[in-house]
Amino acid sequence: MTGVSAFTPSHELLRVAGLHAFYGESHVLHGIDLQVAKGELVTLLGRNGSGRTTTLKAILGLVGKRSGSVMVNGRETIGLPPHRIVHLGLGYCPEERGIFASLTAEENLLLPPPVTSGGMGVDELYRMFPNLAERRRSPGGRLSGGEQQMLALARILRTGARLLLLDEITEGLAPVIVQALGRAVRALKERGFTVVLVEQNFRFVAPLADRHYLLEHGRIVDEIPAAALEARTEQLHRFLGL
Amino acid sequence: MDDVILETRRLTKEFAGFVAVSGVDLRVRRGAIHALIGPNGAGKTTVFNLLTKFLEPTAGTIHFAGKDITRTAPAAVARMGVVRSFQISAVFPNLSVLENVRVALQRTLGTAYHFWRSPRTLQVLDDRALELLEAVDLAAFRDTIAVELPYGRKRALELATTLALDPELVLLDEPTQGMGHEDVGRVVALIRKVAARRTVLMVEHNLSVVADLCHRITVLQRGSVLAEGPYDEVSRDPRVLEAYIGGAA
Amino acid sequence: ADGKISDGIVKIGVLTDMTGAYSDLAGPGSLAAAQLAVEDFGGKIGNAKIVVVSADHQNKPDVASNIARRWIDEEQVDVIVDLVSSSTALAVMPVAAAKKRITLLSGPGSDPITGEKCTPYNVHYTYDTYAMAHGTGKAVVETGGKSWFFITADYVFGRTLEEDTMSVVKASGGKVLGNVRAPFPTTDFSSYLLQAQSSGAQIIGLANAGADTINAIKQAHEFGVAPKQSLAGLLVFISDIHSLGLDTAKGMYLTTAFYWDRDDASRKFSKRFFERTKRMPTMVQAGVYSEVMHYLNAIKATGTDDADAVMKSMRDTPVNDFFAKNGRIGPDGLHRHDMYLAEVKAPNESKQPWDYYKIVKTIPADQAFPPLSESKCPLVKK
Amino acid sequence: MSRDPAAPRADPAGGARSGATPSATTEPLWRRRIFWAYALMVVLGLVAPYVVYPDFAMNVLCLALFASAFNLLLGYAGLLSFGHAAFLGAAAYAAGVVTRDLGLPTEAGLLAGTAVATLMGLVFGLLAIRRSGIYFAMITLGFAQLVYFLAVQLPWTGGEDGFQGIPRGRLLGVVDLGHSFSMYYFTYAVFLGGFWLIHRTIDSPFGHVLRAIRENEPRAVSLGYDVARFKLLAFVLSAALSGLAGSLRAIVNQFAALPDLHWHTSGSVVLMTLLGGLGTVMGPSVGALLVASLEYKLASFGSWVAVITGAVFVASVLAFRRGIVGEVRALVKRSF
Amino acid sequence: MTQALFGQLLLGLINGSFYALLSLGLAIIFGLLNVVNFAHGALYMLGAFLAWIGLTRFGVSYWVALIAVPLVVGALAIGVERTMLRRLYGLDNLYGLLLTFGLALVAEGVFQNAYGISGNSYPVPEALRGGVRLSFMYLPLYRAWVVLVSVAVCFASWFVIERTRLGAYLRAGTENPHLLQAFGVNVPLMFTITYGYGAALAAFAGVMAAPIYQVTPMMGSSIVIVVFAVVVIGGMGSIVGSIVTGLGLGLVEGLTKFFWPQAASAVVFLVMALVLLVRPAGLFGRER
Ligand SMILES: Nc1ncnc2c1ncn2[C@@H]1O[C@H](COP(=O)(O)OP(=O)(O)OP(=O)(O)O)[C@@H](O)[C@H]1O
Ligand SMILES: Nc1ncnc2c1ncn2[C@@H]1O[C@H](COP(=O)(O)OP(=O)(O)OP(=O)(O)O)[C@@H](O)[C@H]1O
Ligand SMILES: [Mg+2]
Ligand SMILES: [Mg+2]
Repeated sequence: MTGVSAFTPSHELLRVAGLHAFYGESHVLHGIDLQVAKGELVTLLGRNGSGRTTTLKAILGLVGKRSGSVMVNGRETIGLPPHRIVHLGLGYCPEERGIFASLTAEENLLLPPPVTSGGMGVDELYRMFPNLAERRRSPGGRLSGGEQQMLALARILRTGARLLLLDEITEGLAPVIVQALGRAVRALKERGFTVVLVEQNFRFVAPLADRHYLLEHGRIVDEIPAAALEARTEQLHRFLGL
Repeated sequence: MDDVILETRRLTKEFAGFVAVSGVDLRVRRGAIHALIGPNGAGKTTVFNLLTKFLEPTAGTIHFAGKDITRTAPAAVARMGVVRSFQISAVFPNLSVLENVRVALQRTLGTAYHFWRSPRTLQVLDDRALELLEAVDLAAFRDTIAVELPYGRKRALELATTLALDPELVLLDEPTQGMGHEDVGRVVALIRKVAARRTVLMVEHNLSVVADLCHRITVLQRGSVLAEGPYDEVSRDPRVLEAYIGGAA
Repeated sequence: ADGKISDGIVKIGVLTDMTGAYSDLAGPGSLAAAQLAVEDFGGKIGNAKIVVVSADHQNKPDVASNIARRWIDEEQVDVIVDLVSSSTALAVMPVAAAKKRITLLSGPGSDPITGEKCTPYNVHYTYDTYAMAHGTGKAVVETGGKSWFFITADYVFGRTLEEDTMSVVKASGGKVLGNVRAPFPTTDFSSYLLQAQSSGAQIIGLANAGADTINAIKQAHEFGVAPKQSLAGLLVFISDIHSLGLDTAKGMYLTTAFYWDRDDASRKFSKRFFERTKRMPTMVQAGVYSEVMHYLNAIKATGTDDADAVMKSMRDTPVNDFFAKNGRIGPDGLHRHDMYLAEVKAPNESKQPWDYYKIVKTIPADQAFPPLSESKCPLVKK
Repeated sequence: MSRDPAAPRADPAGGARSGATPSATTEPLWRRRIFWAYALMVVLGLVAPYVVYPDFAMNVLCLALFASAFNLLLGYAGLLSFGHAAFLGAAAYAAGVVTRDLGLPTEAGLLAGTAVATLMGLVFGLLAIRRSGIYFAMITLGFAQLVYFLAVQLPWTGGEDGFQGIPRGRLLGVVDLGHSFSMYYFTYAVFLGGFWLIHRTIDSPFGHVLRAIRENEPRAVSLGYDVARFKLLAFVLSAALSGLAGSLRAIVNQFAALPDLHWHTSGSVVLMTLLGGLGTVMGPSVGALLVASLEYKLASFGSWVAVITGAVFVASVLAFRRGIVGEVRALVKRSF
Repeated sequence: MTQALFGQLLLGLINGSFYALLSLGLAIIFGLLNVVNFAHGALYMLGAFLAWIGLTRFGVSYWVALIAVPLVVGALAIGVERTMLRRLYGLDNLYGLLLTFGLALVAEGVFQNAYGISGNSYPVPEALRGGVRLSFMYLPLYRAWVVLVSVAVCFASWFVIERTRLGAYLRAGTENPHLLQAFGVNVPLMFTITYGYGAALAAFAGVMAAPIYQVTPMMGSSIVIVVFAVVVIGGMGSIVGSIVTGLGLGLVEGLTKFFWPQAASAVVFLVMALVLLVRPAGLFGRER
């Protein structure tokens, strides 16, 4: 396990406190508290509908209504519109991939404006995901599910975001690709990216993560550091219904 | 039982110069659970779309139960007994669970165009609809509006709706995608139950599900068939290992 | 007047287009004209008060006939005035006639109003298509415009106007070099004008109305039709000229039933009208004043508001006022009176606001309007 | 906004959907409410000519039928036609030709008008039904314009004069419809018939499939339903009933005229439906009553009809999309 | 005969350039905001009217109006977008259509009440008076100007949308505005500007039209339906489609006016029916 332990008082990149979120009239998050240090990789685990996606969206301000506190790099963002929050260095890879169907693969890749300097270059990304290079001129909507997933990840790596919010990036992908993604995420971590990962695929995240938050019904119910994982696997499996 | 229910010959689909499916010969035996796997973009969904006529093939033929269906309209293909599910869940969101299933059953009454008939004439279907809901553990939700169901239940509802048509051939596109583990188990059991009386062709990335369920596997890569055979054989094929499964599976 | 006036009130309903396509040539101005007439009459006949009500029919015949029915059944309206746009007029006439109420039309021009569709309780007061066609056609040929090309709005009104004018032009010794039927409505007339120009005709007859006429005139100016060719507008109101401006419209021929600056009487009325509305009256609005006056005089003369008696009196009495000379209302309801051929002045000839026309010719009533013997109205005994 | 087919589609019927269409088997309470609503409507209709002006009431009934037919298409099949005036108007002319020029009885006029509209619905539908959403709206608008231009130009329509002098005739050759009251009750009977048919259609086996198609079209296809045909049938039904309304109106008013065919009429039927409550059974009728009253009342006020109509449009889109009936229903549901 | 034909084609092109300008604005607004802007005709009318009011009340010249009026109308439209249209995003696009339809009624009604129906004349600007006598026709200078300017404006707009980054944002924003915003793009602002620009284009066309057509409150409502048909034929939302089809239909209409004038106003709709039979998504439209 590389990286920083959960309790090292390193620079804190994200601090969420008492976050509530609503879709219309339904109250989905009931006071989420979590912290992510710089260079850390944490996961949000939980069953379907436990509110993991919503947590990511709420951090970005993409839910109907939210309250509480979300500090990014020491800055309170609760009152900011999403496009301002992102410029604090966030990158978001959404659950349904969010590829723009009418833009070509390459236009999709080039679309997000840089949020900091130091994003990866297009060539580098094409080397990382060769399928994309091949399909660069196709409309995004015509890409296969897996191609779209790769594109969605590549897209935010280009912007120079240092805090990545990734939602189910292995969803619907062939095992080879999942492995490739695993390598990619590890590489990112080594380069100092901070990652919040939402995953179903526990096998995928277990070797990568520093810490795990467990969510249930819109609340954080537990926190498991990587070191304690072995000991608590049984409990975790029960929790996730594995 | 070497009875082929679905057969494609040289099935090909081009999109503006890009060949998504090229010369696929697929033979699905009656009563089998047949899996179509392959890396992303291999053309699996496209093959499904061709089989159900949501797309027109560029070349090649499709035969179902001995009949050439290459030029048949999508709804007609469905009426012949080829019914599909979608990669993204497909329910009628604002109908109740019962109504979802009933809409599928309704076709059997032959009154779908009868705009002058009373809704009461549909009540005869309720028993059968409940039976189907029972089979997928949804009977308790009969009056819930479908959109309010959790994801896994939606897939179950979709399956019930598919079964309502009593199809000969069921096409399932990633039936376990996006499901929690408990739901996966339920769906696998369900598919097995379903397959007892019919043929299933499914696309699936979850190899444990494939290994568990499927009698025969076709691996697609870049639009062509890479390998075909039973799971054990295919999963050891070095080409498949390289192109799809990877080292660690 | 000894209580022979039903319910002791004479109620005049001005039913017109307050906002739509005809609101400038009729509309609020028609209402003002009717009110002026009532004031001038003294506001009373004997003990009976005269009241004016008004409504906007929005050019929709269903709205018009509904209002007419309600007015007659529930509000005891005695006479319905103006009814600009022939579809509303034709819709209201039978409703009123069935209930023995009088309609005094000033705005519409359609011939069937006093032809196949005539009613015994209707007066068609100001102009009709025939008058416009015959007036302009004959008079222009006589002043030297021998060869014609028509730009015609392709619907019943336009075609009637075109055919009538053509036959008059031919009968008066002119030639028709061609025509083009433009869909109605049309905003761009350039290609039709091009065809008219290449025909080489002296006169381009515009068998259309309203916005179509205005755009055609405007674009004729743009494409340099003058001075080689002149326009003849077959249905043009002074409000149209006002909005076009003299520079654009100059030199055009048109027929009108009324021009404000024709004599002292017309000037006197028009000044007062202008004070009210800040516009000079169109022939339709002047017609409304005149017909209301004629109607009130008939009640006064007969002492009753009974429709049959009033109609008889109106027919028997000739009209001679600032509006009409030698006016007579026939059994078909058509008011035959003198019409005038006018030429639009050039900007330098115009001395004051609204000084737009030179009256070139007076067209006597018997030439302007169809003779009774040719009437298609079943009420006319031949 | 999103074109992702998986995204929940924004719902043109607003709150009309969830719960508004209970499974017929489970809610006797709902049935009873509908019964009372019907009863109230029937009674109101019976006494109406004694309260309001019969000719006005007849026009409202015709418009209400028109709007209900339109609602069948928009509210239940999710298809916005912006050319429905074509059916109303063409049927009116057809009824006029049959009764005035051919001298056939009133009933024949209604049949002819309905038949013409049905046929037109079939032709337009075959061409337009392949597209949905805004395309469909624009295409129907285009076709309606064609019909309008035809009516302007054809010699027998009377062009701008309108098609005047349509006789009301006698019902079954006996009852004189020239009389306001007999005409009213005849109109009312036709209205009730049409209204009942629409209501029945919505709830029928056909209506159920239609709703399923609106909810998820590819899924309906994969269940073996030929969706184009269902939409076409809905379109033709709606056209036919609009035609019935149009021919009835021609006989009531005794003329047919160009404004019936104008695209403003197509807009106005949308307004009625929206104002009353899209996708509700009663809404369109309420809306028709309101819009007609508005036009009627504003007539004596003079000049601001267009402005006020426009403002009502804006207000109902911004503030109460569910329409009057929809809002009332939501209110009732919330408070119980 | 061929000479006359030339003339007709040229005139057709001139009309076509109006269609192109208007349909371009409509297509942009539809393509990006998914709003069918029924108020487009009213904005066109507003453009012409403001030019006229400017000239007669304040002595604002044509040249100033050509720039200023689109700005004013654009600003007005931005107000509409901020206060009303914005609240309808995410709903069925039917509501946008109905809202703008209502707004069009209001605008036309207000101007009718204020200025009457017959309208007013706007003089051709001094510098563009007169014309040239070509071998086949007399071409007013002003009309030549109209074609040149419209084509230039259309091309510039097309370039921005299809070939620049801003354009890519706009197209992406149509599909999934929330996500685009999650990438750090100020989407609400983008939408506002887009609507303002589309409206400004309409107003620009209005100013251009003022010297040719009578400036009346209803001038937009007759043209807007034709322009809708143009957009449908071109393929809704397709920028190239709307420009090419606009010009092309102008030509077709020109020919019809020559060979079969009665059908001139119907021909657009006939073409629409034909095109949709063969290509349901329109000439340049993508099947969705
Ligand atoms: N747009 C929405 N409107 C209303 N409720 C929503 C919406 N999106 C999610 N929810 C509800 O919020 C809850 C949390 O959803 P969320 O998507 O965050 O779950 P998740 O943990 O990411 O699960 P999944 O595995 O399904 O992605 C669920 O109950 C869901 O039904
Ligand atoms: N309509 C289309 N136009 C152009 N290309 C298409 C179209 N549909 C699919 N493709 C391309 O065809 C290839 C096969 O796509 P398909 O969706 O069938 O893949 P798949 O095997 O289902 O992949 P996944 O497992 O990721 O869903 C992909 O490269 C895709 O980009
Ligand atoms: Mg999720
Ligand atoms: Mg797929």
